[in-house]
Amino acid sequence: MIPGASFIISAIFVAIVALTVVGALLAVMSTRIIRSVTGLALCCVGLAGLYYFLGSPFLALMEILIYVGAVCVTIVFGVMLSEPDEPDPREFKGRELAWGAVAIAVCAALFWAITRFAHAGGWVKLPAQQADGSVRALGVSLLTTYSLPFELISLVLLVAILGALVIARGGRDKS
Amino acid sequence: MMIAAHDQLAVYLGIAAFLLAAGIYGLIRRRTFIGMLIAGELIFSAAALNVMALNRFTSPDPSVGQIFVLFIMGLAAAEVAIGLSIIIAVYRNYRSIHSKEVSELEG
Amino acid sequence: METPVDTSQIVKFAMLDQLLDLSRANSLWPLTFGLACCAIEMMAAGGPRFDISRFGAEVFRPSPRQADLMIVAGTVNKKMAPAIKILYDQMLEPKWVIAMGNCAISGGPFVFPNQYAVVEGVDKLFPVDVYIPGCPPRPEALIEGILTLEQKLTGKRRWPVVKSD
Amino acid sequence: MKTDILAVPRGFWSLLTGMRVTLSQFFKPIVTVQYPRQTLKMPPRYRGHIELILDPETQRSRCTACKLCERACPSDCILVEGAKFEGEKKKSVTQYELDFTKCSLCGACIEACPSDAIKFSREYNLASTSKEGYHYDLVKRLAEEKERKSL
Amino acid sequence: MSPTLDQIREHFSGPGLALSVTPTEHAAKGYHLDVSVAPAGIVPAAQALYALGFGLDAITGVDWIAQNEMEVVYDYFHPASPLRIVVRSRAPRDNPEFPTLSDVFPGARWHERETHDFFGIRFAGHPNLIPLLLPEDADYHPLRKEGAP
Amino acid sequence: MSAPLKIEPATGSGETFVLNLGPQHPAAHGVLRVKMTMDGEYVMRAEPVIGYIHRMHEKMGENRPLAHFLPNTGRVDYLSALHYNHAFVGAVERAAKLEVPPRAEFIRVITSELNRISSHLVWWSAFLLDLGGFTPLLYAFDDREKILDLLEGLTGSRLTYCYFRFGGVVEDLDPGFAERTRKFIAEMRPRLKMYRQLVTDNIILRKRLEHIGPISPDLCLKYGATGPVIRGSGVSYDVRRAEPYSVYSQLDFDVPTFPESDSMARYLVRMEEIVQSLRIVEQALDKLPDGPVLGKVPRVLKLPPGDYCYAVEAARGRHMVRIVSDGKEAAYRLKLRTPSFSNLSLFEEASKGMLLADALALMGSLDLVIPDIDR
Amino acid sequence: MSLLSTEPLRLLASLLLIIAFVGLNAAYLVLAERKGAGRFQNRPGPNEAGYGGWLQPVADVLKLISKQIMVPPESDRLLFRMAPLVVLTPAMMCLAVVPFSDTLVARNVNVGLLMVFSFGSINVMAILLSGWASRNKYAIMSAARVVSQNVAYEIPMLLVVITLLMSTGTLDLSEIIKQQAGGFWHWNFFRLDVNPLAPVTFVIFFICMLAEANRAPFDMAEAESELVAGAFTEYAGMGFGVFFMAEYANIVLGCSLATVLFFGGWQTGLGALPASWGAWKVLIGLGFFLAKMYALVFTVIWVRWTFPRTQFYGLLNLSWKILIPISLFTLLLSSVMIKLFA
Repeated sequence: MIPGASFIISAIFVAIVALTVVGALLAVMSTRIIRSVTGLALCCVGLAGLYYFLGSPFLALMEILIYVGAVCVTIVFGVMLSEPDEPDPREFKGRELAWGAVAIAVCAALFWAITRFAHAGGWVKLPAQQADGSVRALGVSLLTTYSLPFELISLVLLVAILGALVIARGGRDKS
Repeated sequence: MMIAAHDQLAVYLGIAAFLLAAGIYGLIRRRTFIGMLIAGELIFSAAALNVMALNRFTSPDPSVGQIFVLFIMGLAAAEVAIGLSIIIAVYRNYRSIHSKEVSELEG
Repeated sequence: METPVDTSQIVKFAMLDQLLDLSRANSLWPLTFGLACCAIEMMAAGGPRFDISRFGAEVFRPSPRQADLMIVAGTVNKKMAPAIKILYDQMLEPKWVIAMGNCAISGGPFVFPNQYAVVEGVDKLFPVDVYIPGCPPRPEALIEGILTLEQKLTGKRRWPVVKSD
Repeated sequence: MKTDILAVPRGFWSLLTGMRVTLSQFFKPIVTVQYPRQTLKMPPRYRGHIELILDPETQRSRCTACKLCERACPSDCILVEGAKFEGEKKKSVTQYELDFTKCSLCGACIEACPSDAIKFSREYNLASTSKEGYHYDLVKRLAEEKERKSL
Repeated sequence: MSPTLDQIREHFSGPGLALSVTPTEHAAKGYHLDVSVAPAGIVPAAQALYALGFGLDAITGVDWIAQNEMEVVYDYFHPASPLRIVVRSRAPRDNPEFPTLSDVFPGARWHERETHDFFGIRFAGHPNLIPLLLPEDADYHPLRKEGAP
Repeated sequence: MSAPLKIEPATGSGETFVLNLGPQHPAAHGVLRVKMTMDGEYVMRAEPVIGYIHRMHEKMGENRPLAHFLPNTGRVDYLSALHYNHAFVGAVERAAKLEVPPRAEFIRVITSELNRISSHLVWWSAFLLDLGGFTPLLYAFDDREKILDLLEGLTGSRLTYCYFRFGGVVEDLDPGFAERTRKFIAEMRPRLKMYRQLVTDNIILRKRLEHIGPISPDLCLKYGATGPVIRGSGVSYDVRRAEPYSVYSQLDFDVPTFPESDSMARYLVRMEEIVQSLRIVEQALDKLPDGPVLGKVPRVLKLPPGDYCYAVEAARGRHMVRIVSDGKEAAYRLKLRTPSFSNLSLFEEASKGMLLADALALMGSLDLVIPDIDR
Repeated sequence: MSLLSTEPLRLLASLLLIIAFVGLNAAYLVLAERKGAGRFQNRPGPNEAGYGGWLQPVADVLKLISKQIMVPPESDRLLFRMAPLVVLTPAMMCLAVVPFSDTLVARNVNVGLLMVFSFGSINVMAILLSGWASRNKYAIMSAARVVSQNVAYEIPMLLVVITLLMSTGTLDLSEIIKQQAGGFWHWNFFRLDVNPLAPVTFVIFFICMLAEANRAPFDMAEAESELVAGAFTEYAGMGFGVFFMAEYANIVLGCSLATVLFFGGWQTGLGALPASWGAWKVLIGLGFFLAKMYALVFTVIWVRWTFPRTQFYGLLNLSWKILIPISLFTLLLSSVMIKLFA
């Protein structure tokens, strides 16, 4: 290993975490809806990086493919069709602060719990897994152990597609 | 050997918690359906990240978590499709997707 | 609209300035913008017989934001004048204008006492760098105009001067 | 149905035919006349701006300042003045100004000229950074031409 | 299919429809029939010609300043037969108003707008008689013979 | 009789928006502005706004002596300048009862038809440019240069010819013109075959034009659309046949019509017209008589009072010049009836409910020259 | 840490190399396109800037850089500036997994193919953003078109790739190339025994690639005659230049992918090279790879200068009514063949 490699890796990790956090903040804080979609996309790219660090390049790529390539694009399309910008946030200043405080409180509580739990050695840390990112194992278990959920998910997707079609078309009062 | 940040479960859980909080905040704060949908996606992501992290550090089988996350992604995609179609249908009828206005128009 | 940046103020190095001028002169992207008869000769100049692309000037950009050169090819009338002014303003610095044809230079044959429609020369609307007379000028004249513009930019002419017989 | 299915390969074939055409052009020589390096020869009837003809016998213009061209011009771009010099039967031109920026190259002046004193020049590649140069003083140009010829 | 000249003349021979119907030499004038109508007769004439299969060629105005009248000239062509009809009508110059043809020939809308641009002739019933060729705020009628616009 | 088109303001349903095409837009072929009310990609209403290159031709016709107006005619529709020359000198000759020598008439026909070909080639290339095909433009311009060479050798100019005169033409054919023209015709025919292979048969082009923008014969009559537009609706109307002028009655040619009425039909009409024009030029060269090219014309030309029309089949359709004379040197009223004006006026009705790309294809198939509309 | 490369520096270096490759490619492919267009049209193309026009890209780039920078006042400034960055990165990331020759690959990922597709999907997002951020009607229409088009063409593209994957059984690009070793009849394009419609598969792939890269005849995004300059209408100077670059980077990527998937990547097609040639083998492989890739790039240029643009709905119809059925059919056919004969 080249000296400094671990430093570079850490730097990359920090950058990815920053991307996730900034993306999430952008997604919920910005007034313009198109920016929050962009925030979501950034956040998903960051998440993909996290999945990569968690030993699953496959998931990382799927995250990008599904979230950035499909979900975000679909949402932008929805934005184009209805063009919704958030109402002026100043109207809700008071409530805004209140809910912000609640969110911070939840966040803080969770952080506290996690840190306490971690310090208490709550998790049994296993040795690093043999995760080579191979898709084969994934595929095999999808078609054996998890075949029922797999089928269910495909059913859900099918129903979702059909439902989306029916709902979106049904709303059209004039043809 | 120094333990790098990316090798710690708590870091991932912390990020997931942050995403969850952000998602909840957005869900409450947003006035439009699309904004809520985005916040919802964040919550999904938080869950997925949690599952993945726990799987990576505590489970012997590497594929369980991945499959779970895949399912979550599938559900999220389905949710977005349905959600958007509802939004478009609502927009067609009410010319607005602000949740408050829509509920007022109903009454 | 932001104020145009005078790049020569930022870049003080003579060498670099010259290099930039040379680059600009060799990459004049005209605005896709034809008015009348001369526009056809402008197209002909892009055609295979004359091929304006040899000077890197065949990239006709339909958006004024990406264009460097406005070739006013034809008559400008009073109804069109505000629109053409907007187009000129939308182009970004550095930008140049070629008035192609007699109409663009002075209103050409459409000028008569008490005329009510024609702008008598586009230089009344915005500064013009090169004038190409003719009704319409031949495509060679347009190419010559681009060479003249290059000469104006870089201060020297890289091509032989053609004397008509 | 059958025609629908056949339409796909047929359409594809038409695309291939088109590509064959462009490819065959790819290998043909270029037709460009690369202007400043190569030039086209203007035809004898080419119409540039007008010019006074230098009469090879008398070494001066044949123009008698009859102003027919001035009157024939649709766009009023010609201004002729003449004067009668001592010992000459006809007037001769002292001033012949052409505002080329208004000219439409119709040739009416040349057709109107009774003494064949003007012709179309063959300048086809004019371009300049100022428009003042297109107000030609044809008498001066004639004098310059005479000087060039005599050299 | 295609109408003959006599048929058309017959159409205009009814009382009150045309003021005068003059056959002309095509070689000398460029049209076959010169019909003069009162402003009220413009639309019936157009309807009759449309029923016979004629198309609207052009509408133009003429400013007869000496007679203090404004004339509008309607040209019709026939796609199948070599026939060209001219219908003309006059109104006093200080109040030039004619009925619009746009209900019979929608193509007349532009011609009428142009004629309004040039002469200030009004066409009653025209859906939007705004300047066509002149700038939107133009208040002059350049082809009127009073002189400069 | 169909119901007339109602003009109504675009309703503010919220889903439509106004797209302002032009006055500078690549598909507008000059300075045409089209106010398009769009519903997504669909054109709800497309209202052409013209006058951006109005050049007062009619005013000049009344201010200038007839001979001084002649150069203007070549600038109304610069792509078929000679037809416009022809209509104007024809009207003057008709009014003044001038004799035109037969050789001049044949030369007029030859040059006019060459001009028609070059005009159609420009249309073809510009149309394909609208459709996104760039290379055909270059091929067509290459062929067009050959025609321009022929005409430049003859007339001295490339585009805005001022070649016809009252009573004939300025100058006789230049030496070698006939041979060069025959050579050009021989070269042009294989090129047309190439055009067909490259473009006309192309599936993408066919998909883009077939069944797009139908214009019924009735619509043509209501709006006065002529030329390839009406012939593309299956109506065999051609001024060269309907009101034979010059020596067209002595020449054998077909008037191509296509009953499909769509953009493809108009496309095919023009392509076929190029073939017919080549035929006409060939015949006219064969029949070209000897003799003078300019008849006797009085020095100061004054027309007898009256109202005179002369129509020609220009490249875009019926072009008519009406001269109302009061016996003076200049016309009392000069009306130019231009084909593009009428052809464009039907665009608003014909483009209703079309996709933007199709509407632009329809506009291209009308073959517009904007100064011809605005005059 | 087996997943994180042990050599991040090497990765950085190769990224730099790729950026240089993409930049040079973009610049000189523009020149090649302009000169190629000239040749197709019987004219020389740019030839006055430098000897034979070789400095033309330099002039263009310098000019674009020195052009005034302006963000339109109505636009969304942040997104407007971000879009050019977003559009270029995915193509570069994808090129990192393309094996240009034996062992000459920036980062061999065993899910390389998936990586190309997932990052490729970001491209849509970028054009969408640029179009939306410009707040220009043409740009927004163009953005909407791009989305429908790319979504429609991703499906047949994935279907034909899946058809291929059934026979290769791996997502690893290097592995896919190694499977095509030997004579050229081992290339997937000629593997009629596995997929009798293999050439059709390639044609579909090629068409989809053109559509995904927004190239003529599918250049809906920048349909000049309709939408002025489409999503890029408001971009000027280098911002526009980056979109230009990204277009060519996408073409290079698409053609590289086609080379890898169908034409054996760096395989010579003449059988294995002698082992004694050592490092030369890598270079020869690179040569073959580039030759095949640029031949495909030439075809892309050739197609552009031949056809008119398709109409938008015709384009969607082509995908939904022709390409998807055919690719589904090839998928079925090929799975049957594999089940029966393999």
